[in-house]
Amino acid sequence: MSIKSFREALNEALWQEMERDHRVVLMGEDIRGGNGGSAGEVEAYGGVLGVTKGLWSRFGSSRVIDTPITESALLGMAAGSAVTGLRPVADLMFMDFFGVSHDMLYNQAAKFRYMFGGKARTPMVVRGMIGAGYGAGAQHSQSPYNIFATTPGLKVVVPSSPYDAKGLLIQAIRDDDPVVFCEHKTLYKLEGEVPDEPYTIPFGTARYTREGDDVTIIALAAMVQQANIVADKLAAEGISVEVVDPRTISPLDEQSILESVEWTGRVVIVDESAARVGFAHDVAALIASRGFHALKAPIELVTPPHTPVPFAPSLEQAWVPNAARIEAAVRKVLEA
Amino acid sequence: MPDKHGLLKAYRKMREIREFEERLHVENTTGEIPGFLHLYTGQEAIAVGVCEHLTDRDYIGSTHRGHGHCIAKGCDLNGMMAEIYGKETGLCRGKGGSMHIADLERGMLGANAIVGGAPPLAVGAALSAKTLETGGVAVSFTGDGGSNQGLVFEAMNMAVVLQLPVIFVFENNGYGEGTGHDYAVGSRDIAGRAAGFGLPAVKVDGTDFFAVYGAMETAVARARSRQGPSVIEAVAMRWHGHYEGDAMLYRAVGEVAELRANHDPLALFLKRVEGVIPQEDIDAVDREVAQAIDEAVARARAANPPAADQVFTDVYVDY
Amino acid sequence: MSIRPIEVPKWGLTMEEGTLSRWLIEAGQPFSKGDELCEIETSKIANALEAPFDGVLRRILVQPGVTLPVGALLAVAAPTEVDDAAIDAWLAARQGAAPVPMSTTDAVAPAPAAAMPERRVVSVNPAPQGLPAGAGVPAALRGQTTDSVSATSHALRLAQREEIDLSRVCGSGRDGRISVADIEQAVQAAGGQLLMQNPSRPSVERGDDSAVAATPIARRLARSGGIDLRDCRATGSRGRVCRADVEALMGRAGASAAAGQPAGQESGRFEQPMSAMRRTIAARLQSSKQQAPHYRVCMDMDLEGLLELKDTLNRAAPALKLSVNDLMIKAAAHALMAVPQLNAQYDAQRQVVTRFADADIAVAVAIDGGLITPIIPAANRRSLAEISDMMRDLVTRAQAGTLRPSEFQGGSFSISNLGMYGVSQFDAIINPPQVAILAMGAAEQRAVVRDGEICARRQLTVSLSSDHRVIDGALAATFLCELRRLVETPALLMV
Amino acid sequence: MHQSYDVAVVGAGPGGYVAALRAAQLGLRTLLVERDSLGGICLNWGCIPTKAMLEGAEVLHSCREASRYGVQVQGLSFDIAALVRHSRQVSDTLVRGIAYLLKKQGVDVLVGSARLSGKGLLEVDVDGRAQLIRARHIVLATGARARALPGVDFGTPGIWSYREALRPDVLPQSLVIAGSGAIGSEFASLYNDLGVKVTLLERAARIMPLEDAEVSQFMRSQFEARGIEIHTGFSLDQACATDEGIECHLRREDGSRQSITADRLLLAAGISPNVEGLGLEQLGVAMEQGFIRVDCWGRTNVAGLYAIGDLAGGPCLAHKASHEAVACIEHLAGVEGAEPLDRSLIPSCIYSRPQVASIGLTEEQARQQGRQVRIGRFSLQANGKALACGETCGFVKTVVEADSGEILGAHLVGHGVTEQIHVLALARQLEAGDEDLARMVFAHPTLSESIHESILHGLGQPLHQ
Repeated sequence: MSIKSFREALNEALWQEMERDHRVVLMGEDIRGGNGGSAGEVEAYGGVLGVTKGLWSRFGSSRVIDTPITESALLGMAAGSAVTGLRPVADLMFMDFFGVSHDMLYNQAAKFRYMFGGKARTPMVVRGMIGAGYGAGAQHSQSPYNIFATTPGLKVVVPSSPYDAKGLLIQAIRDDDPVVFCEHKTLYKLEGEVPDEPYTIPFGTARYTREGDDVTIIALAAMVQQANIVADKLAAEGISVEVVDPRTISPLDEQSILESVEWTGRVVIVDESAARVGFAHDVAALIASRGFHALKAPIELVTPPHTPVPFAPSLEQAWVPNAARIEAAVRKVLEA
Repeated sequence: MPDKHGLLKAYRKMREIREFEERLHVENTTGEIPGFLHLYTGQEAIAVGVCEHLTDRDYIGSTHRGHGHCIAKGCDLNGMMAEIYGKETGLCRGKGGSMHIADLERGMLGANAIVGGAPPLAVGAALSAKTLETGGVAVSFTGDGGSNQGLVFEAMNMAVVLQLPVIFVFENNGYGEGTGHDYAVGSRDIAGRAAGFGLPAVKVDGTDFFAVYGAMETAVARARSRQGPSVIEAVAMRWHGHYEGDAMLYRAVGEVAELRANHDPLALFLKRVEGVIPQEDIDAVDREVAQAIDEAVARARAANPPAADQVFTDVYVDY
Repeated sequence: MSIRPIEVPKWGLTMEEGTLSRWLIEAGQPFSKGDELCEIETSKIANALEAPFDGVLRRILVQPGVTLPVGALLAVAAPTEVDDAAIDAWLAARQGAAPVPMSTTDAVAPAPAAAMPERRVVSVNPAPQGLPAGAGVPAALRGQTTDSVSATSHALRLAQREEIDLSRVCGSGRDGRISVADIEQAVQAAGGQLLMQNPSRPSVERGDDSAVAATPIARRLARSGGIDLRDCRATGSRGRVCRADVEALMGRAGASAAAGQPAGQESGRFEQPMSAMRRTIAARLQSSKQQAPHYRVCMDMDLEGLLELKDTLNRAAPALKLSVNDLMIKAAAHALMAVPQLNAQYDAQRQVVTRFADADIAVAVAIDGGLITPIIPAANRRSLAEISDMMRDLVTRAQAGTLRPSEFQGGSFSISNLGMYGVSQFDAIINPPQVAILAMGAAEQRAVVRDGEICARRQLTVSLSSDHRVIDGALAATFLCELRRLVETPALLMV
Repeated sequence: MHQSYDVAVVGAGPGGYVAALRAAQLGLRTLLVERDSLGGICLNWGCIPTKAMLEGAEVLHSCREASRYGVQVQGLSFDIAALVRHSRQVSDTLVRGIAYLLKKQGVDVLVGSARLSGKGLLEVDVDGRAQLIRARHIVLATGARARALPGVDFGTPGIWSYREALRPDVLPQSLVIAGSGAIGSEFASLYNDLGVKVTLLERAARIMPLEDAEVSQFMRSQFEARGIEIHTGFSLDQACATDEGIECHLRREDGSRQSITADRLLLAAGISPNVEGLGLEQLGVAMEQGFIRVDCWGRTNVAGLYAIGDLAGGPCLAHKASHEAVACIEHLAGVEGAEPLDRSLIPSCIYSRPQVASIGLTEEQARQQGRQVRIGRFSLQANGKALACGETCGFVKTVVEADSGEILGAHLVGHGVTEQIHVLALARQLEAGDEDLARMVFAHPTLSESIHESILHGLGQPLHQ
């Protein structure tokens, strides 16, 4: 057990899984970087934010495959190799780029097993960054995990801590289904205790990052950190907040969500994905249909507005949900 | 050039495809078959000419017009027919249908209803073969319509970049749905365009089994010897419409009749093997194939549809 | 880490105990998951206990022939690197789960009586602090949950709060994960009930809706309908909750409540479904009669002195209206102080006897359609006047059905009196988890021999039913002797 | 009959029978003991039969006044025997109703005289045979009777209590009534209407001494206008039968004497509780000014013994007894939300002509308590409905606490005020203030509008005066 950053935890997970299983290959643009450059055989990037650093040096070009900027072929190659025996981990870099490649995930990988009568396995992982906060603009700041979660056949992981990141990534690699692994870019520097040995976290098990009696906050990724801030602040006022991090939104731990709602009767859902038809709306519908009797107040949603992610920091700060908005929502449900 | 035994085997495959498709053309009118049917008649020599070089460790990715590829790659006729009928005994247990017949044990990665879907997947299969050193190769079938898709270009580029053992077969059957090849393929030259990605590309007569067979022989040899990917464009007009029920208003009167008379791949094949294979052997194959197709239809019709609870199974390996 | 228990398994819903037939492996031997460890017989089957995990059998705690309840500890498994001291510590930590064979009550060790002054409970084995917790959990499910069980956070919390061993609960979730609903279902299936209440602010305040502005009618309606005014909209004038608001909420609540069907009735024959009270009485007393080995000890007592005392006191003070029953409660309470082993509760599941510093005496009261046992708490510390006033109040409110649960649940000893019906003597069934009950007949004039002379004296016959698992005959007799001493020298009650 | 009861009630008046009904409703085994007839004085000799008689007088009065409305009544005659018969019938009907209710609730009824023979023990003399009853709780509700005065013997022919006054064979020529409380005033009004020469004696300085002084003053002038002779500040020393009738010797506070002779003397100078023969002394039951001392729940100092109604102190009103009965039983049965009776919420009514009704404090009492009050008044002469009915005699007076707006008291005189008083009783119960009543919509035209006007007057916002 030692303190590691979110980024280090991911790197360690990849490293350990590649050591364990020769079928695990990484592919993506600049996961090594430097191919074909005049500097010769170097690792120029190790992933644009350094998650795959060092892996090429250890495992070589046949298992750490730098690709052209060719998302369709990347995901197609991942899907085709997964269904024929490899366990690829494809790095989409920014999840926003799913748009140019989505057929291979949406129509191919996600459907193989079902469409082929259960005879196919597609053990692939698609990693990518999500989230606003870095001034990356409208095409590099989105959190489209809600879109992946609508597709049956895909599993969608949205970790919020270094510990979860490692355990969930190892689980994703070992999982025999296609997994979309969403890494919030503002979390890479987040540090936490992470065991040195490999471990897995089963999908569909939520974690309560805070336990409480008065209000349930359901949040993902960076929003979990914001929710924790609110919970700790309100605890000082005697308001006891439970923070539920579903960790995977497909499969979704409905039980843990509903049990918390049953317990507190008041719910705030924080979701960076969308102002409409997002993860928050899905969970709200779940609670409304199966936990309505427990509700003491209307469900409160904290989402971005229905706009693209703006660029200017002042606008972006106004766009992304934060602790202040979550706190206001908690107070609102408490007063209702 | 295959030996006598190989020729008879190739003929049997082509005959199976022909009988299978023509029988579906008839059976489809009973209304028992759900969904769309895209028939392969007229292109038999391409599928068989390519797949005669492949074994079960090799993979093919197919198109929505995939029955011929399936049969050529060795898929079970009964399983295919039942799948097309949407029965639980189908190769995909009734969950795939005509456009998604797959048999991974035979190296058949699935018919693919997304036009241009197969090449990237074949690249992936080739990566597996290369990384796991199976000695296998991967083949993608794409139509002239699919040849224009961006992801097909991406796949060819990737295959060249990574030097993967993959062969991209473009079946130019003259039409993408109802739009002619001469209109939609801007350069009017699929092979020539492909060559620009930096890989060998040849154009052959797709109604000529021996032409296809020969081109594939070269391409497979390259792939297996780690010399990288190749492209084959094979031209063979389809006899039926884009889908069953297509009125084919885009085709000139007499075009199909002319094809049947002068460009029948089976007839052309038989002409080439006259004297090499005894007629009674041919007749025996014809009889046996007709029987096999009869049986496949009868079995498919008699089979049970999948139970309703099967709708929920096979989404995930584990969830 | 990973010291793990080997426990009596639950084979089938009805299994409550098993007898260890023989061990199939020896202490010190390693075993793998699925290996047969020992043979256990139940009333229905004899079967081998398969190892639920890999391990080394470190300590065998139960020898063949011993009968234990489901969940009781049979042995301890731990890796060889775990030392004996760690196992001892683990066993000590596993409160009260030490194997106490059912057949030998003598084995109850004279343990250090760790007094807990605020509760005034003295326990043979340290009792869990939160006595109300786990009250509705059947013994078959009680225990500690090991950390290897897969369960939701709330399920784990609930298990900890209610002292439920989750290894005895079937999980219905993914990979057998246990949910709160699974626990509720298991508890119900085993005949128990859980009170699911979030003790947070809304529940604590529930019922206190006095701060809500409401019309008098709305307030009254809400009170009678069990509606919390804070749940109502306030559409009335000046922002008040009005009648319509309360009724709107009632309508929603009422719509889901199904109308009861009248009981089937044929000519000359009437079917009457058992009332909830009847069912509870039936279940409790049947289980007591079946599980507790009852035996009775009877004794006659001379009542002259006690009756005289009663009349004297009643004459002297208007505020006193003492009955024989009141005096007997007081006498029994004093006798229980002298023989505290009877002033106890027995938890068969955990094999723990809890003794109480005060005598909380439950008195059986017949009411319409059943009976109820209101309690005089700490009767040993109360004056006769207090006992008498409390009894009159409790009995009246028992009839009117206005007792609160805290007034009739629990108790450390029971008295049942049928003297007013002229009954000479009868036997009563122990009121579990208590261990004894005193049955009183009528005070009767009887011809007795005193100093060699036959004379008429008012006499009373009492019969003490005791649970032989906990109370032996001599102890029961000792209690009755002490009771008789107090009854026949009633001035002692004043001391 | 059970051997023992949870509750035994002695006396079946409006306190006792209500106590028995409530106890039985709550599931308690209940016995009701009555030595005479169910319903007690109220139903048999008090509230109800007097109202029947008064209604007769009212009708007679209306007939006399009929010509004002153009109704000509000729050959008007009055038969006192027929009115008495009607009155008795009303009582009988109600008594039968009580018997039915008790039976329906499962109350055992025992007719006989009860005596406490020990704690929780009743000895009931049923037709000379003693029956022993055991009860966990015993509620005494034996009520009260007309108070005898020293020197005045109820046995003397011509000296009446209310019983005789309710069933005269013939109408007397003249009647002296000692006491001008509710009973005395009602009989004064009744017999005056029936044409009897009535003299009303009151020891206090004003008639209806428990009412607001303005009411007393108004009623005195009304009574005197009708020809009732009133002597206040006189006490009745002695009364004896002479040939001319009953000779009453009166004495003033200053010692001066006077005597009046009339056909009949009606004693209505208060009541005495029926405490005798109950065995209270043996049990050591504590008393207070002749009544049984009880707490707010009716509990005496003796364990398991309770007293309610007149026996437990005034005001001696049937509705007060009934309320005490319910509070007592609910408390001993542990009913959640049981509340003791708040005596300031009890309305009192005098069914004279005009009627008097009041609740709460008089103006004098309020001021004595040091409260700042605003007084509202309204005369029925300005009320449309009263004018239309020809019932303009009367007024409303409201006593309101200045700072809180609480209706401390209300005093109504006039036609039908015994019904109207409940508007104010309701206001007190629900703690509606005068501003709430000012906002309340009163139907027009009604006599009740006078209440509205009085409240408005108190607030300084009068509309019609």
